[in-house]
Amino acid sequence: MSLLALEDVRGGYGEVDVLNGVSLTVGEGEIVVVIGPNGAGKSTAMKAVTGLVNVRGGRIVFAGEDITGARTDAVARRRVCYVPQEKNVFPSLTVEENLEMGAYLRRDDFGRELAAVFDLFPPLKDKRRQPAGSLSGGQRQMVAMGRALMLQPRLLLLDEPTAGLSPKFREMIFERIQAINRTGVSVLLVEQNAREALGIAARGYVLVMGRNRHEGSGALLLADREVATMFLGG
Amino acid sequence: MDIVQAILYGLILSSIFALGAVGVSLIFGILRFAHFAHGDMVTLGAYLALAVVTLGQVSVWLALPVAVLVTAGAAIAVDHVVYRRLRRTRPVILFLASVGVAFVLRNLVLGIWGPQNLVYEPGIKLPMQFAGLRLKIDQLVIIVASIALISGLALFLRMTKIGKAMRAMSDDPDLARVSGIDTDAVVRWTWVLGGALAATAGVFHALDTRLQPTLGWDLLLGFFAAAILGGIGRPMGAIAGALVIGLASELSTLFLPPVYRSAVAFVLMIAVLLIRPTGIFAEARR
Amino acid sequence: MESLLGFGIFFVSFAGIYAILALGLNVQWGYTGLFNIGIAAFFAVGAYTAAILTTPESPNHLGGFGLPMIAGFVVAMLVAAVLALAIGLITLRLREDYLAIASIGLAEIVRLVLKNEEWLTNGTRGITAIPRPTSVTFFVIVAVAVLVTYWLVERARRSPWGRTVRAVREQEQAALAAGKNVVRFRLEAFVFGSALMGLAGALYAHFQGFVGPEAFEPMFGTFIVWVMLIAGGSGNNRGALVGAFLVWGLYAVTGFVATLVPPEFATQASAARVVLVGVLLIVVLLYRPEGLLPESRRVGPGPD
Amino acid sequence: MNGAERSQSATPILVVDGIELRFGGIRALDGVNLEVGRGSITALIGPNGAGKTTLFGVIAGFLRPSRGRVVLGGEDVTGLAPPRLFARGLMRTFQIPAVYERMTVLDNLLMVPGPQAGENLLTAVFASRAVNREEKAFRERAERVIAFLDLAPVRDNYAGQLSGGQKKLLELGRVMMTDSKVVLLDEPGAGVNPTLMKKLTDSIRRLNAEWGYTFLIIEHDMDLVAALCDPVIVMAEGKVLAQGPMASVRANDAVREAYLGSRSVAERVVAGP
Repeated sequence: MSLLALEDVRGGYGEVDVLNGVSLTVGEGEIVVVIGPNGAGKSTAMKAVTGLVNVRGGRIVFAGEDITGARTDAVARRRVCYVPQEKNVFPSLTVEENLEMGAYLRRDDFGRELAAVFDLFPPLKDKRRQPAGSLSGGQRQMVAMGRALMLQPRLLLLDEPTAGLSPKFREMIFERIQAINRTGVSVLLVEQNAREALGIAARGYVLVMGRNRHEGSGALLLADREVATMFLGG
Repeated sequence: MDIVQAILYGLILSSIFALGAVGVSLIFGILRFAHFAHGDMVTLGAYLALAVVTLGQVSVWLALPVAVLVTAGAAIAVDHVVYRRLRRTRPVILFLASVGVAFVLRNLVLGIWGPQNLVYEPGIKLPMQFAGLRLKIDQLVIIVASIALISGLALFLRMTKIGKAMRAMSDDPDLARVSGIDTDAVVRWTWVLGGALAATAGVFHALDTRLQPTLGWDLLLGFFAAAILGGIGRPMGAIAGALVIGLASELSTLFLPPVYRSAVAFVLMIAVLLIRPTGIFAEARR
Repeated sequence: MESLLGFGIFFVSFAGIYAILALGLNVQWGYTGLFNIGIAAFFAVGAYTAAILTTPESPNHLGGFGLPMIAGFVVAMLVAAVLALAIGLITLRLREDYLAIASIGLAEIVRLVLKNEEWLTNGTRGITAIPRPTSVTFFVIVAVAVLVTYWLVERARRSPWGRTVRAVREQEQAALAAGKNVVRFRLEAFVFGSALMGLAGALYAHFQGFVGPEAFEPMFGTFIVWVMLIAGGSGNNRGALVGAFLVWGLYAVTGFVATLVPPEFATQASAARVVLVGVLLIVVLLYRPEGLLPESRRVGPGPD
Repeated sequence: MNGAERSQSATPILVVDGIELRFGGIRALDGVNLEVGRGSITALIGPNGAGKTTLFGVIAGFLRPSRGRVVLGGEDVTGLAPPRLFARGLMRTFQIPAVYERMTVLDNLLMVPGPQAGENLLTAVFASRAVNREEKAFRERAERVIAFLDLAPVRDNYAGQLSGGQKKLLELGRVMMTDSKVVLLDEPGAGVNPTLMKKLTDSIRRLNAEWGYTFLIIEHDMDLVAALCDPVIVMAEGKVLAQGPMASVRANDAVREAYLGSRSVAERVVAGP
């Protein structure tokens, strides 16, 4: 059985539907990537899982439980941790406080996770007392991912973690995602950098116009002519 | 010497402005609207203390914690009945609703206690004299207690889990939800703190002057001026704003009729807005 | 019977004054989205201007011009407009909440001045001996003023000007991108609405024959006008009229009930009336935020 | 000037010269240089965060650059306010369609031309004849635009009730109400279904060829870009990376790098095509 399953999900913000029937699954321990042109509903599909979007049709199941329309903090309680693309840190809180907010639901000692995040993203250690708003884009992304890791997620939702980052940073982020995954965390990844993302993913989905268009293994999608066209016009 | 005396009085006023403005700023940061009923929450707190004093025959200092608790409870209740249902609408609608709440609160107070001036304890307290300056014990307590309370709040926001969650939600409500923060609880805490500080400001101001149904209303402009000067939504900035407004108001009495004290605060705020629309103590962001 | 008619005339005249205030606010808030919570300032300035210009000489305050009423009306509108221009120039380019704070501050300052500058206003004792036409004449004057005001604001609403200020209300950025001078339109709407409020003030002065600072407290100067507009339907001029008459009617009825209360409870009775108005506002916001008559969709000149 | 002469024109209508812009510590635009030829449909592409929309903000006067110049039709217009730029023939649309929600589709169109005689409050109230005459002309134009864009069924609906794609059409309709020389379109294709998309591209092409508008278009849909635009300008990390016809841009290594990401990680797992 898969860890996360979206079954024919429809919905959007306000009155307008952005999702017109999206289905996808993430298996235990898998990295799954969602690609597609802007406006295809990739981010919206991810937000639907977190309860930030009005779902008007279909079902979202996590670990055997129906979480369709659940409250956002209740989804986090199931250790589904979401990292938005923009506005993914609390700018006036320090780096360390940002990470503490990630552990908000935990009552036990989270010193070990804190140390692990600093190991994973060494630059953060020196900046732990700085407000996150003063960091560069790449460092913010590290804080954002670190925040999500503090809850020992079962499933990590990453929305374009490499958007606007330099190639060096991008490469590093992708490596870290693989490292996180190796510790047993399942990852659902929305990406514009299709090739790299498909490279690290077990499987991928292509969304167009709020619907599934293609799915398959990373290599398969990379070789697909239509997918290539979508991103570079052939 | 007059100047030093005016500064002293200015500090008392600043303390009261700070207690109210911090609440206004906190509520603005988390609930994203200008809480117009804040002045009348201050009034409510002051009169609740009076009720405890008269019914329980106790000193005002014993009545204060009771008034604080009941005001905080009232704030949560009003939020539950009115503001909560309007959260999805625009901020101006919430603001307008708080105008309605303000008039209801003020006139409940007026209906129950009447329009006349009241005091907690009859009799005149003579000020202490030293080095030509006059200061009553109560006034000293007001200044010291306000500093203690606001430092306490600052520590609360810095050190406690819920305090940090409040700052987080003020930064970004959606990201707070995503992190598993129960935002309803944060909202309740905001009203508890805002209400408690408002009630304290009310009791303090009534101690320093007298009880009057428009007591809080007369302070409201000062709260907003201080909060805006400090960069609205940044509670600690409001303290600096309150100092400026309080001191300027009292110092103005040296060359203007004292009745224009509150007008000075307002004119000062407009002047600052012209030069720096985000407030003088706000960091430039974005 | 006669007294009933007399009361009717009195009621409609008073409600008419509030109707003009509500129409002025509708231009500002309903059309343009300007949050003016200092209506009392413009109302009061209009009233005092008319009072000072039309009264005979008095040692107690500035005056002795003894001008005709019509001059009072015109100058009252002008003074209110100039005041609005000054405040608008300062705040209308800033965030919307700043106009709110600035306008309420202005109202407080105006009230302080009225109370304390005796040479100008005779302080709390107010200005008396303002020319007072008979109630029937006054009724006609108010009726004409309301009709003319309604005609003006309705024509403005249906004109391209009305369309553009609504666009400014809806989407400032897009209006800017379409080349509209957003600040100018806001300023015009603010000045226009405030001038109407000044006119309402002048009417009020002649209606009462007396002006004092209490009439311009936030409750009667500002707040009740908001309740009228929101309850009637913001953006809709007929809504503003309906709201003014309905809310004022409600208030008058409760006032009648209050006279039945023993005098020792007079304070409680008047407080209860205000509480009622406050609750009314909250209930409208919660259950019918668009008011009784919502903004009509079709605008623009031509047959409708 | 019509579409046939595009790109051959000697003087560019819009020149962006060394624009820099900082937000806080981040340099959003890092010395952007580009030219838009008179009568062209120029595309501006690049990964998210490259600074495309920010550049639009600078060109249209919504943001003030810390350095550099914007030259429109030979005149330096750097730092002019949006209404002034509009008066000089520059119109922009927004990524999220900025329609006037509580106004009808017709009114959304009618408010665009300017300055209108009826926008003067006194004229509007007291001199209705002149206003009505002018208004009649605007209405005729608006009706033509509505017919052109097939918006007739929703003519009297509130714009807030339109679908995302219809809002995009309405934005284009607002452009058609002006005699702009240069039009900046921010992602006209985002969230538009295929039928509307065809309508949209046809409209843009006709507006270019028949009405003489020059377009600068931010777009992620490469089909749309390939079909419509020449030349294509690629931005990444606040700079212009490449410009030229679509074919040459596609072949550019730096562009592939920026769009597809560095090949190293990917190639470790699968071989690229």
